[in-house]
Amino acid sequence: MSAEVLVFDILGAIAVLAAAGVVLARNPVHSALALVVSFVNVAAIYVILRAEFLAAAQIIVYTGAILVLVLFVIMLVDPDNLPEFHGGRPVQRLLALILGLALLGEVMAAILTRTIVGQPGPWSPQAVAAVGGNTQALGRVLYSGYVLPIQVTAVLLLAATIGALVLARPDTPRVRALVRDTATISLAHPRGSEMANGVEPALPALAAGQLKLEAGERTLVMAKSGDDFLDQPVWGERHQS
Amino acid sequence: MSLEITEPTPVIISEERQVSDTRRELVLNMGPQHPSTHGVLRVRLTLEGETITGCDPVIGYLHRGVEKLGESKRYAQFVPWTDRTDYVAAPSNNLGYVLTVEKLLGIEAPERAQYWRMIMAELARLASHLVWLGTHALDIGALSMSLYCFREREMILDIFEKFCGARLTTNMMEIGGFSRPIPPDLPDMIRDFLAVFPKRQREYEDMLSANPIWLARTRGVGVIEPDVAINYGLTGACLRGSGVNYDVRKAQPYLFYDRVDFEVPLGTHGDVYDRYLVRMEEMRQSLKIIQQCLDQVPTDGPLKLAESNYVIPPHDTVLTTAEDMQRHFIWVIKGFSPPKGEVYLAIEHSKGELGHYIVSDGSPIPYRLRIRTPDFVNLQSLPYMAEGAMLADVVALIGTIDIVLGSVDR
Amino acid sequence: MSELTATHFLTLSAALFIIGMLGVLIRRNVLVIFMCIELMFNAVNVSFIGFAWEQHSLVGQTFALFIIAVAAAEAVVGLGIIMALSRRLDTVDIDQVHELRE
Amino acid sequence: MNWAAFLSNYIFAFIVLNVMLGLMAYMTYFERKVLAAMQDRVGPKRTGPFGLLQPIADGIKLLAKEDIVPKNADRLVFLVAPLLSFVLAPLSAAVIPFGGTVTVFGQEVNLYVADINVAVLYVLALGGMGVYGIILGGYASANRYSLLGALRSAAQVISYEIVLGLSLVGVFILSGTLSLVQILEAQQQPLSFGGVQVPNWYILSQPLGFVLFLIAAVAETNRAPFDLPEAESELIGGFHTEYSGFRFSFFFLAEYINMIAVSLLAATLFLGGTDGPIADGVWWLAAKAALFLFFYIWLRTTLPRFRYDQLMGLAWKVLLPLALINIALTGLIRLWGLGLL
Amino acid sequence: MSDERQIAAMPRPEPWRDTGYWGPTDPDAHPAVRAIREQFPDAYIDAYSFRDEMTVRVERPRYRDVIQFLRDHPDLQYTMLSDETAVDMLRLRDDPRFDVVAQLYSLRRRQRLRVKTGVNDGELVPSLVPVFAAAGWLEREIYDMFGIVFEGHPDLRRILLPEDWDEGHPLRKDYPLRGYREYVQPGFEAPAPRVRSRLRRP
Repeated sequence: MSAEVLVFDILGAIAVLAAAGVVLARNPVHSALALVVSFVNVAAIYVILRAEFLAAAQIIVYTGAILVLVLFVIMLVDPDNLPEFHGGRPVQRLLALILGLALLGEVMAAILTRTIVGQPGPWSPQAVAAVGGNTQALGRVLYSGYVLPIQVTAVLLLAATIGALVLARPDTPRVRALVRDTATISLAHPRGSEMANGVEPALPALAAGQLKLEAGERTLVMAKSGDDFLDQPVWGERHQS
Repeated sequence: MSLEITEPTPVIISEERQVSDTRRELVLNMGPQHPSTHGVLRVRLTLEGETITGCDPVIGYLHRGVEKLGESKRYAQFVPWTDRTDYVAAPSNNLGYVLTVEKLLGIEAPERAQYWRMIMAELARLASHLVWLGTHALDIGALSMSLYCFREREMILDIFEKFCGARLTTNMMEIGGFSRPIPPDLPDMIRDFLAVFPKRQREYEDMLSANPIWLARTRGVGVIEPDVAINYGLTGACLRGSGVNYDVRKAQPYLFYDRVDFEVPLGTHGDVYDRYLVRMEEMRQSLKIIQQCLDQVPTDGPLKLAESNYVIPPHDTVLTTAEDMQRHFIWVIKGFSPPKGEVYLAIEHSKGELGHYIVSDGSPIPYRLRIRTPDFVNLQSLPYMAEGAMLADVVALIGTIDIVLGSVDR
Repeated sequence: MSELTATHFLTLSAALFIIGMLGVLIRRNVLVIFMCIELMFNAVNVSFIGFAWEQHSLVGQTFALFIIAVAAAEAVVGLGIIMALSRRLDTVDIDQVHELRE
Repeated sequence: MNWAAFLSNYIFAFIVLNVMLGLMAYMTYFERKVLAAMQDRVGPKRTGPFGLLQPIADGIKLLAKEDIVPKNADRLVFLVAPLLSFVLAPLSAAVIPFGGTVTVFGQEVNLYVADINVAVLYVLALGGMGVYGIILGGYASANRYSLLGALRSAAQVISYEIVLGLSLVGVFILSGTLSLVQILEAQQQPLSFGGVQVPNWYILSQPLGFVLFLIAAVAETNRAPFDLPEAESELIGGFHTEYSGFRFSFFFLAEYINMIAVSLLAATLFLGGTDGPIADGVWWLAAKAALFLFFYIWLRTTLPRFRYDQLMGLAWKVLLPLALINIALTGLIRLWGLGLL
Repeated sequence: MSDERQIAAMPRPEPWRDTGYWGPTDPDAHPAVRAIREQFPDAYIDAYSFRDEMTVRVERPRYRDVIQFLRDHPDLQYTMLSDETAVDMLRLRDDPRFDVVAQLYSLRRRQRLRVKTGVNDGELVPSLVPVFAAAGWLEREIYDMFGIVFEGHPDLRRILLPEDWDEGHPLRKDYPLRGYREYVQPGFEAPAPRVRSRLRRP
């Protein structure tokens, strides 16, 4: 029982138990947690299988992004009105269990009686180390034989992002300008507003709201005496002396 | 024409209402104990996601019934109460009340006293603006600003302490002038402050005025158009930020503001950033005013209108002359009886127009004493500014109105 | 079984795959089903990398990388659909989603 | 298995971890002192000489404080969440090279805990996992607002994690490796421009990458202008409002360890970790990391806080495009360099 | 020496120097008073000045119309409502018990004016909110302190006192200074002993 196998068995066992936990947990957040544990253990197994880059990628992409998104959705969807545990009719659960075990039996049979086909590939561990490590080797392989699939994946990811944006946008764009019904009178316009009958005053001088924010800072207008600017308050950028 | 008064809704911390099939609205309570509500102000916000759809400020947690008390105290006894309304700029409150009573009595303090009153009022404006700047910047995140502002404010409070013995509740202004002599080294102390402060203020502006994050948090936030500001009765920097030129010191000068040369800053966009610029400029103008007052104030001359019976006779002559002792005795026991009539006088307080309306029925106790504080009226514009704003902006909006709950609730 | 051989990771992969499949069949909460699909993706990755390790060739690892990319894209769109679904029907119970059925 | 190598490595790792925890404690003291100095006041000086025992005092205080667990909180998750962010934080110090190899008592000891091929990715992965501490902390405290606050903080961390990763790609292109030890060696060969010996620190060849990394690092650790959770707890409720006592301090201290770890990383990646003009050594690394820590505190005292939408807008609309441009430029320069060879 | 003789001996207060801040002190010469007299002959009661301040009394039903007229009048332009308050005239006169007082200010002409109207308990005063948004809280405070109800006010409820305050309106003259009942401070059985103040009300 070499150390490698022992560690592999432990990690594998935890991964499988965690996976079972995902299925059996009552609260989806607990199942998400179990999934995190399972993914981390699988990442550790990748390291044993000398695929460090993929281990890091797995943690960054799967646990770091996808599962976080799933947790977001679980929490935004108001986690307390959840369908009851398991949900399936008992008979359905039992049937699924039997089906699963049967499938497991078949696959195990296939695994044990298989014969290795084809000769080993060029990337033996020594060759990988010579190149400088798993990342460098993977980079060479990817960008020599698989450049096209990378471009296709890039397009796929772009399409997915756009799809997500479309789905997540609120249905009706929120009306930004709230209608404000304040009684507005105008200093410069003697007639003022007839608030009683809701006539909106014509404010030629003060087109309120069209506010242009220039990039630089602002200068204040200094009034020398109490009489300056009484006809026309300094408003808008007209007064940028 | 019956008008049923709406049943007061029970106080609920927060609840979510399903407004329509897709929009969920959240009612949120902010305050009254809240780090950035400048005292005990409570704001009920209705939120839709991040934007505010409704804002209802609830005040009254610091209501002490100052106006009711005013109807049971003699004119001179009420002065200490005026410190407690806006506890950040106490000399200005004293000045407002004392000037109104002097107008009712038809008397005027001697020239030297009026100059010293102007100096103390402008120092109070500086102290109030420093508290505003410190807390406003702290709410938006600049931690150190409050430390620097309060360091400068200490210098002003030391001047107050040397002048009248108290730092905060100054109770320094009396009807008819000052009864205690001016400490001889006070003018030099003020001149030192005038020499140091401009450099410190440039430090504040280096930190904030051109800071992109500060600009992002303040520009275009809480915009008030000039006619809306006038309609809401806003005064002080809130009104001048929108470009309306109304400063009581220029519009209806009192004391010797017409002998002093200073300018009134006006904003052009009426947002939080403009009000910030206006108040910073006001501080510089106050320095100019204090400097000119220090130069123009006569070094000797009476500080107290001694000959009028409305005024308590000066201490030194009370013990020597019989007539003053008798007047002192009557003044203390029965107080003075002003003529019947009503008076309203407004001064330019650091937060806006502080007006006192006194109705006198001829008795030594005012019949009605109404204090029009600027914060109370300015705070009405918070719902107008908050609608459509983001939640994180509420702290900036409360800061830009510059409220002190003592004078809002009275 | 002293030395690490292919059967180890293949059994692990099979076990994970079957658990994932059972989860998809049994559970009614669409989010848990989604997680079980991720589990199945992972199982496939394990076997790919296992063979890459055994065959001394990196082709398996490149495939695993592509699977991760595809799984990410699928997750994004899948969750988008789930969000839109739950916002309208206000439920995440897969059985109640049968508008298209009648 | 030569046990001697394993043992020496284990001891070195033990030393690094404890130094990190010690540094974390005294980072709180350092921050309060520098903050005070910048704000014209003195800072803690009552506990012990110059207030040096302040961190211990804080620790005891937090231990003694009552540890409240909300009634309908999810107990297990509530307890695990702070541990998650606290434990993950110091792990990223494992890949940082504190020096070359040193012979101690005849035993060959290399001054780094592990030289893994994907060191920087490992650090990014830890950053990715750190988000769980925030989300689960917000979820477990069963309070609607801390949940919303947690989701917003998590969204911030994820957005800036992408910018963090992309800003480092420039360095990988130049150094050709992800392992920090090799990146350190690549930075130690001085370049000579017309006889002038210029250290090949990546800050000189990757200025944009450096700036982007710094901004993203500050946002990643929820510090200074990006300290939304702190402001959140003022307005609605950040993810750690329901925590109290020592459990709260886990979140609080995790922030400091993250700061130290990121400062060490920045020093190694951009300022040539232990490489210095005169005698190379770990003190250079310490000096550079201290520089970054001072920068953190300096930001905190001066800059106001971003609003949430501005913060996210900055990440996606400004920093991300800049990072991509930086990668493209570095790639072109690298090709131009190779092409001409 | 009885105090009447004492007061008589006091010097006559010389009239307040004429600052012109409130316009001419002679009611007939004041433009606002003349405009109101000719525009609202029935609503105008009288106008008087004390010190340099000009006060106009108008009938209650036309209160809002007069103020809106003063605001919109091209020459007067009293565009700002500085303050609106009330005075309980319980002992000074009997007919209208309260006075609602509006202090107006003309930004354009830099002049103030005071408009007063009498109100009895239970009568409705036309609210100024449609004319000046500033009146919103000012009138809520008047209602809170005096119990005067304003007709047309969008949201008339107590502002300073707690919403469920059921002990009347404090600023009324018949409301005792210390309120109707003692509030026991939490943690103390009996309220603090009260010190009879020897202040004799005239």
